[in-house]
Parts: sequence; structure tokens; C-alpha cells
Amino acid sequence: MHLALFLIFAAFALAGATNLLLQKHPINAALSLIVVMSSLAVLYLLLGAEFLAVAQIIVYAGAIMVLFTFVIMLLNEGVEEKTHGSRVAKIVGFPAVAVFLSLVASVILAEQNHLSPVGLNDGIIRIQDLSAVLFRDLLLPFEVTSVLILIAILGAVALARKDGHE
Amino acid sequence: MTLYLWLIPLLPLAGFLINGLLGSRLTKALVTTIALLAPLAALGVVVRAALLVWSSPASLPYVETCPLGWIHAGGLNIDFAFALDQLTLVMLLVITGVGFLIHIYSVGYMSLEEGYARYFAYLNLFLFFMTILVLAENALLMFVGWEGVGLASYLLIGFYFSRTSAANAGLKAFIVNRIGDFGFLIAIFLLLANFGSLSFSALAANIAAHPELQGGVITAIALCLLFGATGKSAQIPLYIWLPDAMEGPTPVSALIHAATMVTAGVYMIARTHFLYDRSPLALTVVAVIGAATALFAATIGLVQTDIKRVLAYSTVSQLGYMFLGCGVAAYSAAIFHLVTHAFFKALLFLAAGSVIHGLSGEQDLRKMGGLRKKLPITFWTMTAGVFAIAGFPGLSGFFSKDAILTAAFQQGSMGKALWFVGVVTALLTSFYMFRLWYLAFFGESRSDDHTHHPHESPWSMLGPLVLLAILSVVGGWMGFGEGLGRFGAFLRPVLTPANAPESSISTSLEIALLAIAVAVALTGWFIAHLFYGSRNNRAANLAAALPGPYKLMVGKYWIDELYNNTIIKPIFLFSRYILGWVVEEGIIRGSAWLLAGIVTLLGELLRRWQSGNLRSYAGWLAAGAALLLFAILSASLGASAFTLHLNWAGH
Amino acid sequence: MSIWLFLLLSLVKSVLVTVIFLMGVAYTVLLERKLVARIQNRWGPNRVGPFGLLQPLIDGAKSFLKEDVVPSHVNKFIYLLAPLIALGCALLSIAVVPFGGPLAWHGMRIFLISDLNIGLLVLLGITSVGVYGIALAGWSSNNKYSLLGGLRASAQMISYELALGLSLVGVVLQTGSLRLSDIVTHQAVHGIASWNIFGGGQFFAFFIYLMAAYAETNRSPFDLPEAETELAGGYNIEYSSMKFAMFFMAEYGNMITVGCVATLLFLGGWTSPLGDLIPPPQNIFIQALVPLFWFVLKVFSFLFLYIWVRGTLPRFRYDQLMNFGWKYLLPLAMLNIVGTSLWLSFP
Amino acid sequence: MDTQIITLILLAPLGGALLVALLPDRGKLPAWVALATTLLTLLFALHLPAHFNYSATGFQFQSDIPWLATPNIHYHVGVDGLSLWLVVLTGLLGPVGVLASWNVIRERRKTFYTLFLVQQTAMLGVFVSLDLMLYYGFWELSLIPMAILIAMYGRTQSDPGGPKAALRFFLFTFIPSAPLLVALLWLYAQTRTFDFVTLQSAIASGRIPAGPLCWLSVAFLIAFAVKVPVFPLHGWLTDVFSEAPVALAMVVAGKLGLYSLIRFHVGLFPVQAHQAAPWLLALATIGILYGALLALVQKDFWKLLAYATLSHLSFCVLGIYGFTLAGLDGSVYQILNHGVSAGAIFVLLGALYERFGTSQISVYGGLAKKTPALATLFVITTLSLIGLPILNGFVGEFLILSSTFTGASRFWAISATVGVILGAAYMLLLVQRIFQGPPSDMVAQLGNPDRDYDLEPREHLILWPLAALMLIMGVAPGLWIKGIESGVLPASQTISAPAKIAVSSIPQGGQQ
Amino acid sequence: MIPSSWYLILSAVLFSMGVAGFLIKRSLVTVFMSIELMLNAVNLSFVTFAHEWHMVKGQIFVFFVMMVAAAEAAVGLAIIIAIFRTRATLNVDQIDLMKF
Repeated sequence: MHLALFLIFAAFALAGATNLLLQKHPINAALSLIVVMSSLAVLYLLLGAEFLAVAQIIVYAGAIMVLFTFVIMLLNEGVEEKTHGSRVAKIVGFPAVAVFLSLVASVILAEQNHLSPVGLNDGIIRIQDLSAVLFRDLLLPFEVTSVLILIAILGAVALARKDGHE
Repeated sequence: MTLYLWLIPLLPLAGFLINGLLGSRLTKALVTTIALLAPLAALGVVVRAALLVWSSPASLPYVETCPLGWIHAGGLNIDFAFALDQLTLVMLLVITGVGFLIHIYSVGYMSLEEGYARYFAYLNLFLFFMTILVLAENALLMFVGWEGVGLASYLLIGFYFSRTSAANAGLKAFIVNRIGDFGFLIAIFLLLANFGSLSFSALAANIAAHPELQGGVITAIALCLLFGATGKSAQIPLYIWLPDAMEGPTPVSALIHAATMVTAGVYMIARTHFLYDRSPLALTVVAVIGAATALFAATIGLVQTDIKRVLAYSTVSQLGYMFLGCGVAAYSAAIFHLVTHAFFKALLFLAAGSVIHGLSGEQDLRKMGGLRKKLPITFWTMTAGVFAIAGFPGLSGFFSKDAILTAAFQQGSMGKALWFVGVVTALLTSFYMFRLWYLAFFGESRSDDHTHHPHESPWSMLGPLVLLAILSVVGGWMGFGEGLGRFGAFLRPVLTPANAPESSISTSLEIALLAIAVAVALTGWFIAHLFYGSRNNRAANLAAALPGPYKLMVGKYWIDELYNNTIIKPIFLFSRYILGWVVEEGIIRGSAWLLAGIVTLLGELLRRWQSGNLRSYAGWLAAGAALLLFAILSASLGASAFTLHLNWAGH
Repeated sequence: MSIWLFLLLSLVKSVLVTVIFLMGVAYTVLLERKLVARIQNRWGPNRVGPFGLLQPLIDGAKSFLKEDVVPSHVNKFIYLLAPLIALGCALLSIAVVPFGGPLAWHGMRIFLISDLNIGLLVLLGITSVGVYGIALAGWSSNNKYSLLGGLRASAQMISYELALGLSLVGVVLQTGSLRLSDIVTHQAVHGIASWNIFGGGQFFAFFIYLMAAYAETNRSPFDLPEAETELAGGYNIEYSSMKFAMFFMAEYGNMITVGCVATLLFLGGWTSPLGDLIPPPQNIFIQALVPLFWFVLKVFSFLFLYIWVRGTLPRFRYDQLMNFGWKYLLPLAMLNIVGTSLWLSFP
Repeated sequence: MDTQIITLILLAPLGGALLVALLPDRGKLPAWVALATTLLTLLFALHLPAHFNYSATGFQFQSDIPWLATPNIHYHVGVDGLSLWLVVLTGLLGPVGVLASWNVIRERRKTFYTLFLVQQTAMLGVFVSLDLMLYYGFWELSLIPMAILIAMYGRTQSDPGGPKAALRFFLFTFIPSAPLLVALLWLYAQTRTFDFVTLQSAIASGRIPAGPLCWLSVAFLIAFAVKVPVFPLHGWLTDVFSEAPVALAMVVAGKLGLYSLIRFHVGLFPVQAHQAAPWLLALATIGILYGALLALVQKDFWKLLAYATLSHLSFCVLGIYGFTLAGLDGSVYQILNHGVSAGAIFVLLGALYERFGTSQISVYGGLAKKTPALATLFVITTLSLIGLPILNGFVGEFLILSSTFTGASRFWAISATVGVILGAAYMLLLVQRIFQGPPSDMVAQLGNPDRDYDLEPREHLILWPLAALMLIMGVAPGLWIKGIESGVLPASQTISAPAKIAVSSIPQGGQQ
Repeated sequence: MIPSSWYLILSAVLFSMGVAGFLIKRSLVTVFMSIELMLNAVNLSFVTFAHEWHMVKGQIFVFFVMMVAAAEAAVGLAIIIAIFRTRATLNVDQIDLMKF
């Protein structure tokens, strides 16, 4: 069952990602990204991270991607046209990506047997534990992040406001 | 007993500060009172001291030390210490006395000048430093006075600073003096290095305690000091500033450049004679320089036409006499000549000043003449001065000059040569002095403008003249007798050379020498009369007959030009071109530019990287990531980073 | 018990709940029409069946039978996808709602499809995804009114989601759990006195939740995405027949869902307002049905409130809406959290 | 109080900077605030000599607060005789600088005074910090505002005057301070501490191998030598002098570098310093003569001043690397002298530049009639600069030269003494060309005759105290030297006893 | 029971796809999306390791990543709007003024 779920949603994720790459239209890309995120949420669930799973949905799917779609609608962005900006991206970038992927994969595969397998509901981390750590040990980072977000909101407002009035 | 020596410099200083800082706000009368009170009070203190000392000579030398020291650093301790002994007392009397007279004279002379207060402030400042110079108990404090009087003379020579020539003269004086001071400084360093002390008494004691010390370092010190002295006292090779110094107001020439400051070198040699006594070589050098300068300056004086310059060169030559005296270890004689010279040369200058004042600024002898009637008092005082310097019997110059020559004559064959030079110089001296006398006062006026008539000076100027005339007539008698009589006796405790020449020469020979001296003086007068006594052109003929020597003398042997072309110009050229262009711009700046250029070039190359295209950046980023990862993996050989993490995680 | 039995039971429950839920939706529509009619002093639908009780069936049939028009200028895929998302989210959210007492069979609760210990969060998550339906619909139908409607919808829903979530925090703080049934049982003790809205002192929270819920479900007075008078129907202007019906059902389904949530979180869920005054009945069936009754009662009273407000209040202007959301509701919610935590930390 | 006073001294200008930054840039308000601040700082700084224990060596008024655990950086400040008067001098130059830029800085006063005060803080910090990392921080901080201000307020309109000079200054001073940082970190890696005293003992104990130490000392030496500047590294000086505002130019050279040389080069690496000494003596002497000769032929008085400064500061270097007590006294004293006299001359030249708008000496001439007070003060300052006795310059020069002669090297001492002659030459030449002689065209046709071109009260307020200070420092150097000596005593004791050759050793003395 | 390396591989692949998306996408918005994709991939491996070592901190980290991502999205999108306002395009190949 676990295997099945993993395979299904991993497939979803990969499909979504591929679609993201292939789609020419931003809105479709956004949708496929949403798919990826949702399936990732399920994978989190499988990994026993309930809270994160829901947070993934709420924050990513529910907020961030909505923002994306909102912006896409606002700017009414069409299909992206084909332009040739830089050769570097092709000449250097893709081989680099390939190398990178192969390296990481090799490491992971090499270290496979050091890793313990994942059961369906082992190592579930309860929200209580999470919040305990978050609000006791890591209170300061938490607060700092909140300040960061506040600043981000202000910055966003400042940036997005039209220059004309006030 | 306390002599309040510290008051002697401080009173003029007070005068300087008052007049200098707020002189422009005070009334002229007030300025004058302050300016005159300062030296008068100083004179009073000196006279009081003199009287006290006279009653009890045993109390000398008398030292006053300022309780809070001056320089106490790293083992060398130098205090503000004033010492009074016979030598100092004599000098102080001359300085304050003559100085006071000249102050009075200046009141009349400068009455119409602007910068009246400034003038007197400078004059007081000079007195301050000069008294410090003579009162100083240690070499460094003496150096303070030494440089200070240089400053004062700089300021006073450049008094008419809007005249370029005056400004230049002041600058020249200061720089040349600095060059001399260089020697003085080195001497001080040597003293410190070898004796660890600068106090004259301590030094004298040290030298006395080490009879084995002869020549060597002592010679070095003595020569360095001599170098300093030549700078201050205008001897070869550093005499060149003194004639130019005549740009200053005449009283200044009288006070600083005739009577007092320029004699500082003589004073210093006398003060440190315990060093010279140990170094015959140094003494010889002193004598030779003195004699040479005397003759040399006299020859130049023969043909000068500016009345003040004639006097200036005669000053140089008289100073040469004093050095000659020091050089033959006849210190008292030198000092004696110093004193008499202070009298008559100050007199001469002041009289010349009176003439110039009467002719409203005319200094050229060729434009004078026939002033005997118009300026009678000036004429008579001047006459006294001329006869005194020419060395007519009974007058002050006669005694002192003769004392020096006699002392020289006793110094073996070398001494004879020096004596001969001295005699020749005496001849020349009397000649050019009488030449001046004739040109200025006899015949009829050669002035080209007859608009304004020469007028006698006010009494504020004539008073000092008369006083000085009297002094220079009778002043010599205090040195009359065996070994300079009373004067010598007074100075003996200080100035007896360690190795005194024991030769008291036979009376007959002494008479002969006197006769020669008198004869020489008369000859000079006669020749002068021959040439200038009546209207003729013998002088011109002679000049035409000997064009070479004449040009040479008129051109002052082109020493100035020589220095200018061999030292000053090269230095400037070297600095401007070699240092300024080659080294500074070329090497130092150049290397900086080179560095900057290289950096810029690299920047040019590297900035191409920044294409501004997001995707190319992304490409490089990815490549970097891959590279980094590869590096990390290859770094953790075998056991890859991963297992390390696992172990760290405690699995 | 075996995985297969689990799946089977879940399936059965889902089907039943969905059917009942859709029926509920249909009759909510009827209820609204009736009530609004009475408010406007009319007789609403009363022709079909007694008191027009069969009206919903007719409506349903009508929307099925209508021609399904797909405009040519639309982005077809998304145009079709949007209503599915909307309805799907609406239906999904009911899955975690416990609508009956803790009666269990083979260890599985009967009146609850899935009992998650993060049920509340899941609810929020699903609601947050629900916005896509409207937004995409508005965009894909390639029409300026609908685009405006979509933009309005997404902006408004994102903004009010914050207030909504924050208003629930107070409750969660009091219970210490995100499991809905825990929250309910936590309020069960003294009946109405221990409901969060009263005993829990979450009255402001309830108010905020109410407002936010109106906005989240695009109901008046916040129904700007579909403001007929200005946008001629907003995001669903290009939709017809079944697809339109889907949006319709989604909207009312959401209404019911937020009603359930309000009931669970503030109004004591299925527990009786009288608490233990009435001794629990012996009969197992009555014992099972009494809570169900209470629950439905509460939900429908909440829906009544909804409709009442719609019938009486005028529509906001958009800037007013935003101001209200960001400048009043959000700070109020935060204050509520602070107050609650203080009250909890100093009992 | 005694432990907090230094912190107060540091905080006063910093707070002032903050205040200026916060207050509006309205009229002269920033200038007034800055003036008040600097005066307050001076007041605090004067507390130090008042309560200083002159008999004791070592640091006083210390406060040592751990700042960071890793790396182990402390806020450790304190003064000894060496830094005591430098702090006071910096405090004194604060108000002088503000008043000097009173009218010169007309726009963006706020920026100027803020940065000026920050710079003030940084310099004070350099003098008082005993933790090397703290010191380095202040050191860099002292460079940055300087560079910015030079770039912003470049004097000549010939763009890019300011920026170019700033860039040059930046390159010259920043590049060498990078090796310095490396050296500091290396030391830390070896000793796990940045504390000056600990490091000193650690190095003295010989725990650190000689080879690296040599390199470290070189890194230190170069970083400081550039800032002094020592002879070949003075490329930035002329540009900065001819560009920088007076208030900054008067502090840019000298103090910091020389202090750091004594404290951190000689203090930390005595052995290496000894090895380097011959070279430095040579360089110093060359610098003296070179600067003097170049000053002799400059046509622009800022450049002249730059080379003069090179010459004067080389005297200090000469004194330091003679390693005699008197020499070190003299050097530190000469730093103070230079601070006072150069400050005055800068204000005076700045006044000239402000009035007549040119630094070409040839344009001036015969100015003394128009501006008597200016001329008088100029002459006084000049005299102090050329080391006329009973003014401050003489004491320092004499101590340095005599101790070099007796203790270190007669040849260099004599050569350096030649510099004294040249010094007099170029300074008096400057005086003559500006103030004496017939009035030049520019002076002759000065704008409106009724305007008074002489000094304003503000300038009198700056200059007369400085002039008085020159006299006092020349007559009673003991007041300062007794403190300085307690400070430099260790620096000289690690080396050789003050050179005093006993009378008994005369015969072998004296070969020139 | 499946090996957690699978999750890791998946996350690696997703990450690489994100990078690739960054490289090939022309529209600023989609480029931004690719970044989000990378973040998600990394989050996945975080969660995996958190599960692997039963460390809460791993999940906390993801939580923080999410928060930061939210902030970043807000600012980033605002920037994008601003860019669009000025340059009227979102094509990264035409937005390359920030070059030498």
C-alpha cells in the first residue's frame, strides 16, 4: 500500500514537474506545479509529517500558487515566445545539471544500505512535539522569520504600488 | 645675593608681547614708552648686577636655574639655566647699553615709518634672545638664543617686506644662519654623545679632568662650533648674508649687524675656549679664517659706493680681526675689540643713518658730498668713529686692534704671517673709511636733485651719536696697560687660555709694532686724501689702469653668483627634475598607475562574464554547484560525506 | 481489521454522506428561496409539490437537460477543470466533519468518514484550494467580467483566509488539539455553558469566523465575485447548465461546510445544549440519532443566519471589503489570540 | 567613572553622529551639534590626563568586556602614556575641524558632520582599543568615512578631483590593511586571543616560530607605513591634501600610522623591528630630505604641505626606530606637535583658499598688508614647523636627532639634520612668496576694498589657542613628556637603555 | 516498506528539473516557479532525513523554508509586477539591463 501510494504520487510529482518544463503557458505551468506540490504533500504524509503535509497545501498550494495565478491573471501573461538569450545556459547549464544529478544520485545509491526503510506509520512526528521544539528551542528564529515576513509584506506593498499617486 | 638674571631677558620679552600683540591698538607714545622701558629696565638689572659683582668678584660665576626644568627625557636633562660671569657681564653691558641707545635713536629714525610698534616689538624680541644667548649656562639654551637672534634679524631685515630685495635678504640671512646652526647642532650632538652634558661648567670640568684629551673629537666639536660661528658672525664661507642685511633699517644694522648679534660667534668661541685650547688645529683654522675674512672683506670695502655696504664690509673685516684674536688664543683681546667695535661701529652706522635720514633715503656715496656744513654734529661724531676704526692712537680702535696684532705677532712664523695680513687689512681699513669720510662730507654736493635740502637729525638721534662718539674715543683706555690693563684683569678668571703664551715680548718690539700700526693708519689716510681729498679722477684712472682687480672687487668676487650657481640652482634643478619628475612622477606615481592599470585590465576581462542574462547566470550557478559537490565528494576520500553525516547523527 | 473492510466501509460512508450532502445542498437552496421570499414579503416556490418541496428536483432536472454550451474563445481544459475543482473541494471538506456521536463499529466511527488528528487543518487546506475553482473559471472563460470576478474572488479569499484561520486559533488553543471530535467533546461538559462561543469566551472569534466565512463562500454581503449588478454574474458568467450547477452546488456546499465547522468549533457540535440535564437514552438508535439531530439543527440554524443576512444586508464595495478584512478583522483576530493565550496562561 | 570614561569618550562623538543624522539638515544646525559634541568629547578626553597616574607604567582606565565568544573578541580599551595625549589631541582637533569647515562645507552638511564624527570616533577607538580585532575594526572604520568625504567634498572643481583622490587613498590604505587582517587572524589561530597584552607576552615568550613572525611584522609594518606615510609609500598624500576638506586633511596623515607603529610593530615584534630598523632609519632620512627637497619646488601650497608633512613625519619614524627612550619621547612628542602645528597651518591655508580660491602660490604675494593677523599667525605656525627653539617643533626634533645621533646612527642623524635647514628654506620661501614682496595682481585688485580679508573671529578662536599651545609645548614639554615617557618606556626597554655614553668612554667616542 | 533513498532520488530529480526549468524557461514567472520547485524538492529531502533520524528539527527547517518562500513569493511577485510595469515584458532574455 505504501509502495503503491509512493509510486502513484511520485509519478504525479514527476509528471507535474515535466509538465511544468514542457508547458508554454504560465497558467498551465502553475497548475502543474500545484499538482507537484499536492503530491509532495501526500509524500510528506507518507513520511509521517502530517503537519507539514497540510502546511504544504495551505501555504504553497493555497497561498503562494494563488499569488502566482493571481499575478499571471493580472498581467494577463500569454504564451512565452521563443528567444535566444544565452548559449551559456545550454552549453554549460545542462551538462552541469546532468553532472549534478548523477553525482547526487550516485552518492545516494552508494549510501543506500546505510538508510533505514520507511514504514507507513512509523516515526510520525506529532504536532505537539513540533510546536514544542518550534516555540521553545527555536523561538528566536521563529520570531525573526515573522519579522522577515512582515518586512516582505511591506516591501511587496512598496514595490507593487503605482508610482503615480502619493 | 640674587641678581634676578631671569628678568634680563623677560623684560624685553614683555615689551615684545605687549607691542607685538596689541601694538596696533596703542598710541604711539605708549608704544615708545614700553619699547624704551624694556631695555632700560634690563640695563638697570644688568648694572645692578655689575655693581654687586664688582663689590664681590668671588661670587662669580653665578648661576640661576629655573626650578621647573625644560627638557627632561630619556636621560638627558636640560634646564633653563642662566649663568653670569665676567664675560657675560661685559656682553650684557654692551648689549643692553648699546641696545638702549639704539632704541632711543630708533624713536627718531623710525618716527615716520608705518609699523612703528612692530619695529620695536622685533627690537625687543632681539634683545630677549640676545640676552638669553649670552646668559645661557648650557649649549642648548645658547642655541635657543642663537636661533632666536637669527629670527629677530630675519624679521628686522625683512621689515620693509613689501620690498622684494628686503624679503630676499631676510630669507637669505635666516637660511645662511641655519646652515651655520647646522654645525652648532652637530657640535651639540657630539657634546652629548661624548660628555652626556651640555652645561658649560660641567663640560669645562670634564675637559679639565681629562688632560689626555687632545684633538680628535675635541677638534671635531670645535670645528663644528666654528662653522656655526662663521654663520652667525659672517665669516668666510658664510659671510654673504651680512651685506644684504643692510636692507633693514639702519638702526637695526647698527645694533644687530654691527654691535651685538654678529659678535655672537666670537662670544661663543670665547665661551667654549676650553675646547679650542685643547685643539691647536681648530685654533689655527679660526685664526686663518679670521685673517682671510678680514683682508677679503676689506678689499671689497674699498670700492663699494653704498655707504651702508662699506660699513657692512668693514664690519665683516673687523669681525675677522676678532676671530684672528680668538685664533691666537687672545680671547680677552678679541672681546676687547668686540666691545670697542661695538662702540665705534654702532656709532658709524648711526651716523650713516643720520646722513641717510638727512638726505631722506639717499645711500649712494657718489651722490653725497659737502655735508660737513649741513650736518655738523653728524660730521663730528662720524669723524670720531672713523678715526677710532682707523686705529689712531688713543682712540678705542687703536688699543684693541693693536692688542690683537701683538698677540698674533707672538705666535711664531704663522703668527707673523697673520700679523702681516692684519696690518695690510688695517691699511685698507683706514683707506676706505677715510674714502667714505671724504666722499660724504667734503667737496661740494653731488646730489642730482636740489629740491630738498639736507637737514640735521633730531636730538633723539644725535644724543646717542654723541654718547657713542665719546665712548669710542675714550673707551679704549680701559684696556690700556700690561695685558689689556683693567679690562684684561677683569676677564682673566674666565678667559685665561689653559696654555697661555708665556711670551711677554720686549718693550722695544712692542713700540715698533705700535709705530707700524700708526704709520699704516696714517698711510691709509694719506692715500685716501690723495684720491678723494680734492676733486680729481685718480681713482677712476687707477680703476681704469687695473680693470681686472677693480671689476673683481666691485663684483664682490662674484661669491654670491658662485654659491648661487654651484649650490642653490643645482639643488632646485635636482629637486624639480630628478626628484620631482623622474622619481616622484616616474617611479612612485608610475608604479601606482601601473598597479591600477593592471587591476583595471583584469576588471575589463572579468566583467564580460556579467552578461546580465538571468539564464546564463543560472548556468554558471549550476556549474558551480556541480563543481562544488564534486570537490566535496572527492575531498572525502572513500568514506563519503554521507556516512560522515550519518555517524554524526549518531546512527 | 483488514484493509479491505476499511476501504469498503469508507466507500459506503462516502457515498451515503455525499448523497445526503447533495440533498442537503438542494434543500438549502429551497430554504433560501423560501426565506428570502418571506423576507421580501412574497410566497417563494410553492407550485411543485406541497409547499414546493419538490422544487429542487425540478431544478436539478432542468440543469441536466439544458444544452451544454462551451464558448469558442475559452481555454477549454481549464474551463472544464474549474467547476470540478470547485465542487470537488466542497465535497471533500465534509469528509473530516464528525456529524454524529462517537458511536463506533469495529473500531470505526459511524458518523464520520475519516477521523484525522489534524482535521481542522485539513479543512482549512481544502478551503484554501477551493479558490482555484473560481479563479480559474474567471480567467479561463476569457471574459472581462468573469476575469474581474476571478481576480476579486482570489484576492478576497486569500485575504479572508488569514482572518478565518486566526479566528480558529483561539479555539485550538483552548482545546489543545486539532482533532475536531476532541474539540467537540471538550465543549460537551456543561452543555451550552461550555460552548466555545459562550463558555470558551470565543465570542469575538465566532464573529470573525462568521464574517470570514461569508467572504470565503462569496456570500452577500461579500458576494462581489458574482455581483450581478456590476459583473453580471462574475466568474460564472460563461457557464451554463451542469457546469453552472456545479458552481451553484459548490457554493451551497461550502455554506454547509462552514456551517458544520462553526457548529463543531463554536456551538458544541453534536452535543446537546442542555448537557447532562437529560440522561442519555437507553435505546441504541435514539442514542445514535439524538446527537445527529442536534448537529443538523445547529447547522441549519447557522444557515438560517446566513440567509437572513443575505436577505437584509446590502453589498459592500470592494475597497471596503479589503479594508474591513485587513484593518479590522485581522487585528481583532490577533487580539483574540493574545487575549485567549493570556486567559489560558493565567487562569 | 575611571573604567567608563573611555567608553564615554568613544560614545560621545558616535552619539553626536547619530544625533546629526537624525536631526534635519537645516542651516548650520548639524555644525552646531557637531561642535557641541566635539567639545564634549574634548572635555571627556581631558579627564584622562587629569586623573592619569604618571608614575605607573601599563594601561589605565581599562575596561575589558567579552564581546564575542568565538572568535574570542573583547571590548578591551585603555590608555597608557603613549595613547594618552594622542586621545587628547584627537579630541582637540575635533572642534578645530568643525570650526575649520564651518563655512567651507555649504551643502549636505548633515552627511559631512555625521561622517566626520564617525571618523572622530574611529580615530579615538584606534588609540584606545587593546583588542587587536577591535583595533582593526576602528582602523578600517577610520578609513571609510575619510574616503567617502574626500570623494564627496573634493576641493578642486576639476572633476574627478575628489573621487580620484579618494580612490587613490582607498587603494593605498586598503590594500595593505588586508595583509594586516590576515596577520591578525594568523596570530589568533596561533594564540586564540586578540588581546594585546596577552599577545605581547605570547610572542615575547617565543611560542611562535620566528619565520612567520617576520612575515607578520612585515604585514603590520607595511599597513602602518602606508598610513604614516613612510617614504616610498606616500603616493596618496599629495592628492588627498589637495582635495580633502581641511578638517580631514589635518588628521589623515601621521597620528594613526605612527601610533600603530610604536604600539603594534615595535610593541609586538621588538626583534623583527630591530631587524627592520636600519632600513627604516634609511627610509626615514630619505623621506626627510626627499620631502623637503620636493616641497622646495612645489607651485601649489597643498602639495608643498604634503611633502612638508612627509618630511616632518619621517622625523618621527627616525625617532621610533632609533629605539632610544629619548627618541621615542621625541617621536610621540613630535606627533603631538605635528597635530597642533599642521592643524594650524591647514586652517590658515584653508582660510587663504577659502578667500582667494586658488592654491597656486605664484598668484599670491604681498598679502601681509591686507591680512596682518593672518600673516602673523602664519609666521608663528611656520616657525613652529621649522623647529624654532622655544616653540614646540624644536623639542621634538632635537630629542629625535640627538638621540639618533647618540644612540642609533650618526650618519643618518647628520643627514636628517640637513633636513632642518631645508625645512626652514621651503617654509620661509612659502611665507615670502605669499605674504611678502610687492602685492601681486590678484592681491592688488582684490574685489571690494571695503571687505576685510583678514581672519574672522571664528578663525581667531581656533588659531590663537593653537599658537599659545605651540609656545607652551615648546617651553614646558615636561608636562607632556612625563606621561609619554611612562608609555614608551617598555618599548625602549625591550631594546636598549637610553643612550648615555659615560664620560669615561670619551677616548673611543668621537670618531666621526 | 520502501527505502528512503527513493525519496531522496525523487527529490534530487525534482531539484534537477527545477534547475532545468530555470535554464529553459523564458517567462520570469515560470522561472520563479522553477525556483519554488527546487525549494520543494529540497524540502522533500529534509522531511526524508527528518524521518530517517527522527529529528523534529528537519521538519522545522522545512517549516521555515515555507515561511521564507512565502515572503520571497510576495516580494518576488511584487518585483515582477514592477518590472512588467516598466519594461512591459517578462521575458528574461529581454530583461538584461544589469550587465557590464
